[in-house]
Amino acid sequence: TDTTPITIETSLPFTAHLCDPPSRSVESSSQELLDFFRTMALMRRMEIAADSLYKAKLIRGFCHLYDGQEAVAIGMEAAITKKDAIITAYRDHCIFLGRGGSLYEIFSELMGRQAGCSKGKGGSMHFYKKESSFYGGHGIVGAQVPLGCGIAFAQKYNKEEAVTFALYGDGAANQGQLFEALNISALWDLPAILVCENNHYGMGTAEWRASKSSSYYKRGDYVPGLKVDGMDAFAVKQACKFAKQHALEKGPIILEMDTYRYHGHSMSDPGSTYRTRDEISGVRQERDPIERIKKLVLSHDLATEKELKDMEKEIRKEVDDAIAKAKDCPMPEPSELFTNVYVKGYGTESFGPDRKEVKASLP
Amino acid sequence: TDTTPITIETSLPFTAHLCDPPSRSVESSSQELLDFFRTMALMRRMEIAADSLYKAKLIRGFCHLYDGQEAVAIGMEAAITKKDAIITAYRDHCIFLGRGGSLYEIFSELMGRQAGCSKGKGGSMHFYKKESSFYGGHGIVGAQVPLGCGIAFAQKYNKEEAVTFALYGDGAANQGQLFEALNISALWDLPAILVCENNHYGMGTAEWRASKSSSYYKRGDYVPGLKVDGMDAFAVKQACKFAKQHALEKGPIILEMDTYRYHGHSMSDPGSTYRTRDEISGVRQERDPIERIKKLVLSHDLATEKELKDMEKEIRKEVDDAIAKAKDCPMPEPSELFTNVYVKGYGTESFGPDRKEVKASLP
Amino acid sequence: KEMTVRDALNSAIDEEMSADPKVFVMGEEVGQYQGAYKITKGLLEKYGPERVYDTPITEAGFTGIGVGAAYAGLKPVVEFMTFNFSMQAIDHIINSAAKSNYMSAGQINVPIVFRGPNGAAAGVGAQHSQCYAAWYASVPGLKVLTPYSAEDARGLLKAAIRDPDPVVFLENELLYGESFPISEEALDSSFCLPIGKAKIEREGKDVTIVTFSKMVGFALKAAEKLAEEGISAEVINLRSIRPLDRATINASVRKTSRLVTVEEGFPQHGVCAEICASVVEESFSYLDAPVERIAGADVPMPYAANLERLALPQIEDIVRASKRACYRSK
Amino acid sequence: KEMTVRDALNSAIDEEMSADPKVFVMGEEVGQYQGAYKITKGLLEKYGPERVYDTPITEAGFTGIGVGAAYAGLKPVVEFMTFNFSMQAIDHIINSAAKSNYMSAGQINVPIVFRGPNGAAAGVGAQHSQCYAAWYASVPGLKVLTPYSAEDARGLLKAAIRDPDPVVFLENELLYGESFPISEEALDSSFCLPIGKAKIEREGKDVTIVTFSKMVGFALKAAEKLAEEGISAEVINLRSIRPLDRATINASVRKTSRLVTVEEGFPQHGVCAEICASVVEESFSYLDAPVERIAGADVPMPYAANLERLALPQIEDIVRASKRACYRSK
Ligand SMILES: Cc1ncc(C[n+]2csc(CCOP(=O)(O)OP(=O)(O)O)c2C)c(N)n1
Ligand SMILES: Cc1ncc(C[n+]2csc(CCOP(=O)(O)OP(=O)(O)O)c2C)c(N)n1
Ligand SMILES: [Mg+2]
Ligand SMILES: [Mg+2]
Repeated sequence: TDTTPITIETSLPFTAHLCDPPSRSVESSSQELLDFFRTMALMRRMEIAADSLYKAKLIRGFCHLYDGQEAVAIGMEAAITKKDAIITAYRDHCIFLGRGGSLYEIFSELMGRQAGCSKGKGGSMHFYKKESSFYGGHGIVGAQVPLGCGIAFAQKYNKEEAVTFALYGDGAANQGQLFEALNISALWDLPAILVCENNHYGMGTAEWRASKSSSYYKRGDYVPGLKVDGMDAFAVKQACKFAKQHALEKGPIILEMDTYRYHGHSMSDPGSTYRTRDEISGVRQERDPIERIKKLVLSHDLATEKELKDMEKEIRKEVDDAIAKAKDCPMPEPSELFTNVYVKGYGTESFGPDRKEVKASLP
Repeated sequence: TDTTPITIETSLPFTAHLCDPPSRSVESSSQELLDFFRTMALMRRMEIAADSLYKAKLIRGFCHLYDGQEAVAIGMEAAITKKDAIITAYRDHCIFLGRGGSLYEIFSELMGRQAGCSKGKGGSMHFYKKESSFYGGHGIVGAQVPLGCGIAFAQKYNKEEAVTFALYGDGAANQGQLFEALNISALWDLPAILVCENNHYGMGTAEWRASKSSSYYKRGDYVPGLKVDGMDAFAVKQACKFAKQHALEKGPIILEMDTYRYHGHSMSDPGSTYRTRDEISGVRQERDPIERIKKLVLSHDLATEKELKDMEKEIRKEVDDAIAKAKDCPMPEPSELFTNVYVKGYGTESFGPDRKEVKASLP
Repeated sequence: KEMTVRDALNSAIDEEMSADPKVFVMGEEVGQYQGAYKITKGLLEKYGPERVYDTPITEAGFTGIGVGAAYAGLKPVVEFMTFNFSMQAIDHIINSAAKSNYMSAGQINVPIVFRGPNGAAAGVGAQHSQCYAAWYASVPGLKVLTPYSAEDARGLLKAAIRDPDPVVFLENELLYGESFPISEEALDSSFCLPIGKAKIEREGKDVTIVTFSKMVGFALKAAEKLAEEGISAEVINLRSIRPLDRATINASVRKTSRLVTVEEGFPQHGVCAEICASVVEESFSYLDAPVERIAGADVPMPYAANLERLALPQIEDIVRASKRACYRSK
Repeated sequence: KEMTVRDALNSAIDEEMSADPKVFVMGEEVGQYQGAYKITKGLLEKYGPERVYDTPITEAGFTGIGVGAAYAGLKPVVEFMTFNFSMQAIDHIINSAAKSNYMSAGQINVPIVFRGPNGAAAGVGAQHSQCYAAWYASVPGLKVLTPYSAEDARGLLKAAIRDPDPVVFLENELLYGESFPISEEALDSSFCLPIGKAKIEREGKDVTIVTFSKMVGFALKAAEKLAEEGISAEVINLRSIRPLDRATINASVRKTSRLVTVEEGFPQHGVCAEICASVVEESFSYLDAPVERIAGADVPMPYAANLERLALPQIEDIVRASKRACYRSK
């Protein structure tokens, strides 16, 4: 692998609140650039495939796609280690992939199969990978932020020199529990990094209709913050590195990632009633996070257009294969209905809908 | 009554956040000065009497006293009308008195008697006087703030040109629902005035141990705020006047009242384990809100020391009489157990502990 | 004539808004987006932003504001996108809304409606599938309504909005699109159903099936199957969980001597348990068989389709339990 | 030897903190103030601020932080000053704590204890008197414990802290100062009581009285009075509401054929209702009389002393109901 150092300038300067912003020059390597391209393209392809599976009724319920926001997942992952923890909301497929999860686990979970990362019991919104410090996958808007601060609490308690990134949306940014958790984190100097993925809409509500102040990086008041171009993976990487250092030394910090979701909020939302098609295509043309990396790859002569096309073909096949395999995977055993309710069930009885017909002794 | 105008200078300048502070010169009159003295002395005496009644076991449960903080109740009331609404937490006796409630209703409620302002059903924390827009009396820390914003919502909805003052403590100031309500109030330009009565302790916790930033007047971030000497009734009056104007024209504003409670948090708290006796006596000597008014009365030759002493004697009698009367007042009728559960009970059955013995048809 | 539950709810709100200027609507996405499930469709356009409020995603804050507005005499209709999110605001529903009239000895009544989809939808997993009927219905000061049909939806929602007390109005997402026959009477803008009264959806003499919301449909289907086997089941649609119509339930059981209770929520301390207790208290000597209970499985809701099915009551569960109650095997 | 419930709780936390460095305490006023009810007295001094955390008055925030810490393997003991305030944090207890192990198929277990006084104290009014036993015990994924005596308090709290699952631990303020005899065994630091097992506090043969927490004391006093009148009552202290020890309850009822259930909380969908349902389901044919229920009155808690007394179960209510169950009048 080619690890020749490359320095890349972020597209935009950082805007800082109560801190000095990091440099715009980001250290990278040819390998990293190519990796960024590949992983982001994989994420994109995966989400598009999930869309099709949903339309084919193979995925049920809610399904929130991440396409458009890939640079956040990628840049964050590039700045940290697997000892650093991540927690997010329901838009969690790509974060899970970034933490080392496999396509097979993802598609199996989405289709409710045994091999799913939550054995089919969680569904789209509830992915986890504890071994690489990914704590989910949460369905209640805002709840993951105090939870993330709690993980940071444990890291500090255990003197682990690691930090936690708690991701939330611009809609979630108004949730009171976020302010409560921030105050406690600041009082206790927890290594918590609050990452506001500002994709400018919470479901169908534009940020300015939900937030009196949409300067999310400043909403911590007494907590420092940084506004970051969330469509630029290198800006994200730089900001996350900076934030990690800050969090370890001084406690919590907020990163506002200016980003965009191409899809509707979830599958029932066409995503086009509260914003114009022009707005969406404008972002695609001017700010697409993959295109940006692609241009860098080409301008640094790290690959040809052809090679990138081939890579994309490969990715497509990888995704198709994973889907095919997942489709073959069986649904969970009926007995799984009663597992994992508790770690220790003490052998007490649990019941199905007709308790005289279906009963289980909890392990 | 002597309504000769008098201008009084506030003890300290106001500190402003995102607004221009009001003038330090406050318009008053001899009558108002004397009224302030009388009402505050009455409040003080009433709370001391409640303390004794509690110790005599005539008051049960929680009982939160207001002595030390009287200037807030008085100054606020002097700036507004009874169409303007007030809502507060459990430390509500003096607010109720300020809104026109009687000592008899107060002591009756405290002792759980029929003539209580809540017919003995609410208790110390749950006083209300809807006819003069006093909405309670709430036991859950912070809950009264969104409720108050809701009352402000109704005022705006009904085009009433009135505002709502929602009072909360320095401890409550960290509650997430406060930030949620503030954001909504700012988005909707509600005439809500959030009054943080910063008495520097939430139960046994000093403000700096509970709040990373104890600049409560700035905690609204994008919402303007004013820091006020809450021991100076005229500063409070000026600030509330200013805030009312602001709220009607521009929406929410925060007033931080720098004040102090002399008593422990509630009756089980001696109030001396987490602060020094010196601190308490220092405030009493240097900042007591009644002493300040007394000095003004004397320096303006509105009454002699002797006249004020007589007034205090009168007040003492007034309080004693009300207590005697309240002690004679009977407890609620047993049938009251089942009234007021609903406005409309549709005649459905409700039950006592033994439903085969005690049943009621709800009116 | 037919009407969907969605249209029934929508028209009920519309009519009450038009009848009473104090009625207004608030919640997430209720205005410009027309409601996450389109229950509030068209209201923003018709009544404007002074009557229809899109809120930020801050349930505690906006619920508190709604309750405060009700203190001051307005009549808010507060939508929770689903009742799962009402947990963020539950303190206001219980402590600020349910208890105020009592604590103030009648000074502060709270004419508010909290509404939205409750219980299991399809494939939405553990955090989005809980039924809150038993929780809310345990609290004196609240009224808790659970419509099944379009007529229920219209009649109960209109009654809820007119009611001077706080009402928790539990809808079911999977019923929104269902069509039901609807009478002329029920279409009239004066139409209201009485709060606290159950409806006998089908008369029968061998066994009483008591349930609410979506499960009423299942119970009716079960009753048909039972009829084929010669068992005549009476199906009671509770409509109101609080007040609970103990009289109607007990009268039916005194007639049939057998009781099957059905709910989708968790079983322990659920609606079924209360119905059983009520019948045991009032009609013990009439019971010819143990009371049967069919409820959601005692586990968090799994996502996988097969497990989800196992976690929820099915028509055959109701049939089986009814036969057991009648001492018929298979 | 005697011990107060307060000392039992305090020593249980102390011993578990000393045994396991992952155990820590958090809550409002638990440190420097020694606890609003002094349950955590001395812990800050002994274990320092890295094990004992005073939190701001922000239940949602600190509960979420506690649950997050448990996700990461710590063992938080979270105090709610009273369980009334747990409503502000209930979403984290239900959605973040109870359901995580299931949703993650066993990846994220949540070894946390939520504890504090629950239910009615004396004269604290409607917002500070609610019992949450039935609500929490309805939720799969939670364990819900309700100690009565000092032995219960020690044995159950130690078991709760060691347990790998989320435990809701409901204490009673009015019991804190009560002294109970305590055995040497129960004083040993290895002492633990089994979760999910009820205790027969008094054996009897004529009627079974099932209850928990403070009402166990009332039931025992009622049993004494009943004994004077020749009725032998068996008193069951549930100790655990979830898992519910259906076996012990049913075995007792099969012996006595009569059941009286007692709780302080609201009656509808309460703990009593579930016990009734369980016995009707499993032991219907053994029942010789309707199941009797004694519970809190179906009203918000009034402040006035006389009304408060009428709103709560009294010993004479239990006696009366037991006699009714035995078909004895007066
Ligand atoms: C407490 C709560 N309220 C409402 C919802 C329904 N809901 C799910 S996602 C969402 C919008 C969130 O927007 P944002 O925080 O900006 O995140 P994004 O979806 O844009 O990533 C809403 C309202 C929920 N899941 N939880
Ligand atoms: C949500 C909630 N948590 C905890 C409590 C217990 N409690 C009552 S008052 C209080 C302290 C509040 O302090 P502050 O807001 O400063 O008001 P003050 O008493 O000083 O007026 C606490 C912790 C409560 N009533 N509600
Ligand atoms: Mg968003
Ligand atoms: Mg204070």
